[in-house]
Amino acid sequence: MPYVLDCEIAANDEAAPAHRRMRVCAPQIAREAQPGQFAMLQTADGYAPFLRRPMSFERVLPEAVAFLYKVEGEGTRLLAAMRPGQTISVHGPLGKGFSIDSTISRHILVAGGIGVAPLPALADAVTRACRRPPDVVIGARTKRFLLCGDVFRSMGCEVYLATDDGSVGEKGVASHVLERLAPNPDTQIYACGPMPMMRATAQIAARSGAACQVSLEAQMACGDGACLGCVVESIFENEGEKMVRVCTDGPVFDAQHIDWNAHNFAYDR
Amino acid sequence: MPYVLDCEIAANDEAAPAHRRMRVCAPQIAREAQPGQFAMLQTADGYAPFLRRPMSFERVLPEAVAFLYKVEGEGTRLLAAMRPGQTISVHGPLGKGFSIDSTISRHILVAGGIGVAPLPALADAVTRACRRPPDVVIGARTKRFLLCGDVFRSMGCEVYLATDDGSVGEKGVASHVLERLAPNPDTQIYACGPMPMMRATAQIAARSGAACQVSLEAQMACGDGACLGCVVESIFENEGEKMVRVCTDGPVFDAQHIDWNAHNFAYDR
Amino acid sequence: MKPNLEVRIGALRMKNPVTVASGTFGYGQEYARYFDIAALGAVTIKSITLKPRAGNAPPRLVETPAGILNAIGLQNVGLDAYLAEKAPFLRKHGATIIANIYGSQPDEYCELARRLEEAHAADAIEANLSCPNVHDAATARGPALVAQIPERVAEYSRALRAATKLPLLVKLTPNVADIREPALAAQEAGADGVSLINTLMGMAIDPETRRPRLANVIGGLSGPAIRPVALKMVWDASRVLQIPVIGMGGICTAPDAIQFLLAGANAVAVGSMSFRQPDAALQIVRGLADYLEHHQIPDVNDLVGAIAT
Amino acid sequence: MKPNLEVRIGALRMKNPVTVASGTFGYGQEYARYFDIAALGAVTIKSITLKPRAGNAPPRLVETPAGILNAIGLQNVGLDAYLAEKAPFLRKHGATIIANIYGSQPDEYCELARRLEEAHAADAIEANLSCPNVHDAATARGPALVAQIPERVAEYSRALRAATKLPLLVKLTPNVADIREPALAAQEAGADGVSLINTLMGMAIDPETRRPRLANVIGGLSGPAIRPVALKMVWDASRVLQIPVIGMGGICTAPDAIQFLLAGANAVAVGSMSFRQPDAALQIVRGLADYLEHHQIPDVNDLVGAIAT
Ligand SMILES: Cc1cc2nc3c(=O)[nH]c(=O)nc-3n(C[C@H](O)[C@H](O)[C@H](O)COP(=O)(O)OP(=O)(O)OC[C@H]3O[C@@H](n4cnc5c(N)ncnc54)[C@H](O)[C@@H]3O)c2cc1C
Ligand SMILES: Cc1cc2nc3c(=O)[nH]c(=O)nc-3n(C[C@H](O)[C@H](O)[C@H](O)COP(=O)(O)OP(=O)(O)OC[C@H]3O[C@@H](n4cnc5c(N)ncnc54)[C@H](O)[C@@H]3O)c2cc1C
Ligand SMILES: Cc1cc2nc3c(=O)[nH]c(=O)nc-3n(C[C@H](O)[C@H](O)[C@H](O)COP(=O)(O)O)c2cc1C
Ligand SMILES: Cc1cc2nc3c(=O)[nH]c(=O)nc-3n(C[C@H](O)[C@H](O)[C@H](O)COP(=O)(O)O)c2cc1C
Ligand code: FES
Ligand code: FES
Repeated sequence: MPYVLDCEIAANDEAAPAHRRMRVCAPQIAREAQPGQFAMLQTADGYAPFLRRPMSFERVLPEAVAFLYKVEGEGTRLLAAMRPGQTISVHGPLGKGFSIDSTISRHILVAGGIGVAPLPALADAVTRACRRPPDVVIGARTKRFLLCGDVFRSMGCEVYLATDDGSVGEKGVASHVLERLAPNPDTQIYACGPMPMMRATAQIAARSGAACQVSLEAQMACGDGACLGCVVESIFENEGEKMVRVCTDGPVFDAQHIDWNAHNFAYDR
Repeated sequence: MPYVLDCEIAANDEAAPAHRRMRVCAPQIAREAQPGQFAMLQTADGYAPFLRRPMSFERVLPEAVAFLYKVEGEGTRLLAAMRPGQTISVHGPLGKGFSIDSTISRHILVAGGIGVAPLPALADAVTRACRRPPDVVIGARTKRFLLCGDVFRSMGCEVYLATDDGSVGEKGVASHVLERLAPNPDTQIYACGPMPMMRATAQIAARSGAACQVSLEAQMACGDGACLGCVVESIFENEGEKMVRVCTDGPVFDAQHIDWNAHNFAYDR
Repeated sequence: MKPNLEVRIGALRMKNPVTVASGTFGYGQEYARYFDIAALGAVTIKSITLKPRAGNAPPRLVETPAGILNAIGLQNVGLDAYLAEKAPFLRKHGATIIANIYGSQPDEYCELARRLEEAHAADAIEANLSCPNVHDAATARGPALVAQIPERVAEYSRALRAATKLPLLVKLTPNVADIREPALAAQEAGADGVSLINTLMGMAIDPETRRPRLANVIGGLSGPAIRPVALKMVWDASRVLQIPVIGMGGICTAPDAIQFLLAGANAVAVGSMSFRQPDAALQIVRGLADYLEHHQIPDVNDLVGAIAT
Repeated sequence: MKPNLEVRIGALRMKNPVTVASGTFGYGQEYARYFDIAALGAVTIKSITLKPRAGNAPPRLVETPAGILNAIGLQNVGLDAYLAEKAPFLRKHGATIIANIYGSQPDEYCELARRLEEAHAADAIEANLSCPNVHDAATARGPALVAQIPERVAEYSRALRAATKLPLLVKLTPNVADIREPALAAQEAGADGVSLINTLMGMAIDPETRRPRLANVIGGLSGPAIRPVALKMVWDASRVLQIPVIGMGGICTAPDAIQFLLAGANAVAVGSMSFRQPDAALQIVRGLADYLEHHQIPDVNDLVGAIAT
């Protein structure tokens, strides 16, 4: 059940240039939050920005949750200016998170850019469910923006890196590394990142017969399934089923259910 | 010359319940600020509130200025939440301040409620110009809201108090106390407070032949004389002169120039 | 003494004057997780059409200062699914239902109204004649929405009036020169009330990609940004109408709702604010009751049109 | 290579496409304390009338979410004082002047235009046919502003066209069902451009006193709140017009201004934002130049209407 709570900020520190990590005390939310779910954070007391901002749970701790976020625009700039001790209104947990099938033997997490945000919580859960840490592929523009590598390594994950400029790891994108890891029908891929990277990942999964869950983003208003603002096109052709809501039908979807061709990449940032 | 500067907040502390004092480092502004002038403070990075909030200089210090403010609505609530070390955009000094005629022998400052805010700076200046601290009458609803008494006493002012409930000083309003102080043609009164109190003060001054300057308030947009939003009605009947701007023609006016009958008290808070 | 909160919109009784705006509260289910939706005066549902609709391509939303632009394009489950799945949920929870409907012809509106009435799946009908986001609304020169043309408002309202005995509300657009004209047209055609306002047409562009932010190019503006515009239209319309007005547009708090009542609205709807604060409408019901008690006003209807001018 | 910023509105040359909105920049003097006002494409002055006007009773301003409601009521110094005191200041500082004028009859507009032209006290005329705050604009049933009635827009524009050789801009109201109608009427009557938009009519009430927040009851809404509405109207109008559009409404930053250019405005005006940031218009000129350089666009005119749809 989602809550709307005023929570105390415990920490809000830089994680990389223009990337920060905020930890908020939220025992009820922490009790229920699942990897891949998210919360809507209110960024201002006044009405500009009016809408809350969706943020995935990076970690779910005993009494707290952590968010890892990129400073993009007005809302995240305001988040970045908040200080420990201040309160923030948190609405969550929301959405459908990742599902973990422990009968599958290989689990690979693939992240592009800030898409890494929900994966530490997922790696935790996979490790617990499968009694083995998953493999993780992290892609970023350049070394400075590679996030969470240490976090995954400390969980015992095998971590593969890729950067656009080759400043660390493989030169190229995360999906190339994934291909090299040779997923097969007994592999579960979990991906989060820019749409082109997720489409490429979905194609690799389809070709190799691996299962693939993707966590999508969309502009959201309610987070509750009410406004129908956050939809993406699914493969279902029926008028009533065509548009699926990222906030409640997702944000995690089976990659096979998304109509990757319908997606209009011209609108992605 | 007014500046628009990002200034560091040096302090922002409670002065009374729902009243605070903010000190900001602003050397250029402090160098030019005159008692009775004000600054427009930006209260939010986002556009709600969109407009800056006018605040009088309570004190003009060597490198800083202080504001004394009452938490009224959204803007002042946001001011109240700011912390030392943060920056605030300050636009000022603005307006026409008090003028001090040192040939007049008696100077009486009269404050109602938060109207006391500009008077410490004025008391300082009167003391310097006349080589004698002025008398000060402070009125408030009740004892807890009586502000700056100690500040004036420490300057050597004679301080007279009045509260609506008689919890300290005389029971009644500041203008009653003023009347008892028997102003005469060799008295300069300076008043700031709610409009009914200022009208009463203006009448006492008129009857007694004392000079009287009042510092008025009005909803402001620009603070620069451009929007014509902040006007009050003067006694001048010419269409082009009837409406005077609180921001640039004032906020300090000769009480005789204000048309107290035209003022619509129904709109005062 | 507890003040009376009940209001009537024609034959519709609302236990308090607070409903939600169509399209901002789903079919009630989404928000029943947060509070008892029967505590509202009514639940106004997302516009339904005869057949399910997929709506417009994404992106459908963009935020603007103190507002939201949306171009959902009336995605909805369609009448059959509403009757089978949504109405029973609302009935089970004891909600009073204002069923908002959309059609491309008077006939479609009438069929929707008739079938809703037959199935007892609505306590009132709200005819959305003012959605800026559907392409039936052609964009040639000249006004494009039914609600922009008083004669068409009259035509649609008359047809609906003949088709149903349910209380009939007509929802109008602010994109007109004078809101009194379509409002009077609705009244003369037999509507029991008008709902003011739908979203204002608007647009936003991404300077970097040069593309419109919405795939639909234009959208409807809602949220606190439009509140002053909505309030003015409620004031204008209510002074010439004999029938009630449901006021909406940027209502976020009880003081906002009270402004609309004072301006002449008999009830109010909370829209975009539910996105920010899921129980906003309930908080407004409570705030309204507190206001009445504090000011010792025995009946909320005493506030209606009680602006002091 | 420095990109070209110069634009033309009919015979008016502006060194860049950024002016200020009438009534938000006084007569330039107020802001000359902050920056060189000749660095703007033009200075648009507060509406002047033949005789000085005291304007409406206070309170005249109230803030709303991301916006301002104003009911100044055209307080101004009058033509004579403008010619004697204000124009010489603007000329001395080298500003290009767009003189915004208001009258209650076509005759008054024509006399204002003629005398401004004679005195070389304007480089262009902007006829304000759309002020919501003056009581000449009666409030009986039916639209009340000249700019709400295309035939009257044509009549006023034709008269002005005959009266002056100066570039003629006609300023329109957003309170219409279809902005293209008055815009085309202005064009057909010989205007050199249209200015879009004036404020949206709005209202606010104090729930505690039950009084309207403005003594005038209603006012005009400006500021970022209305930006999406303004942008949509600029887009609508510019696609059917042959003459230029000056876009305004909530422009605060260079990216905002670029949105208007992309939507089809040939120039933009910065209004309420100057209240918050006195040098906002200058910052927008700079931001625009940076954007062009960064995107290697040689001429600002290449942006006009260049939305990708
Ligand atoms: C389910 C979900 C989970 C997310 N988790 C995270 C996370 O853990 N960490 C993180 O850094 N970001 C996350 N995001 C993205 C994050 O919500 C946006 O970056 C944020 O809302 C931008 O707000 P802003 O005010 O700073 O930027 P704005 O000024 O609003 O926008 C800046 C840019 O971001 C785009 N944008 C704005 N909101 C969204 C949105 N909701 N989704 C996609 N793009 C958007 C805008 O179109 C614009 O291009 C998530 C988004 C969703 C939908
Ligand atoms: C020249 C000048 C100097 C001032 N100096 C001080 C000062 O030193 N200390 C202090 O506490 N206050 C001062 N004020 C008043 C102060 O500006 C307002 O209290 C403040 O703007 C309220 O902002 P808000 O957002 O908190 O309240 P809002 O929510 O904006 O308003 C709360 C109430 O205050 C009224 N109000 C809002 N703005 C103003 C305004 N500019 N003038 C008068 N009433 C207003 C509103 O109508 C409303 O009734 C001064 C005002 C002026 C014009
Ligand atoms: C996301 C969204 C979807 C909407 N869908 C509908 C709809 O289906 N039918 C309708 O009549 N109005 C619809 N509206 C308009 C609202 O009912 C309401 O008239 C408008 O949003 C103004 O109220 P607000 O400012 O409180 O949101 C929608 C508004 C939003 C924001
Ligand atoms: C305080 C104020 C005064 C205004 N006075 C005038 C005026 O005298 N003549 C006019 O044509 N427009 C006037 N306007 C309208 C503006 O020129 C502009 O059209 C409108 O404010 C929208 O732009 P903005 O949102 O950037 O402010 C005024 C606006 C404001 C806020
Ligand atoms: S954000 Fe409203 S339906 Fe998804
Ligand atoms: S605040 Fe704009 S003229 Fe005074």
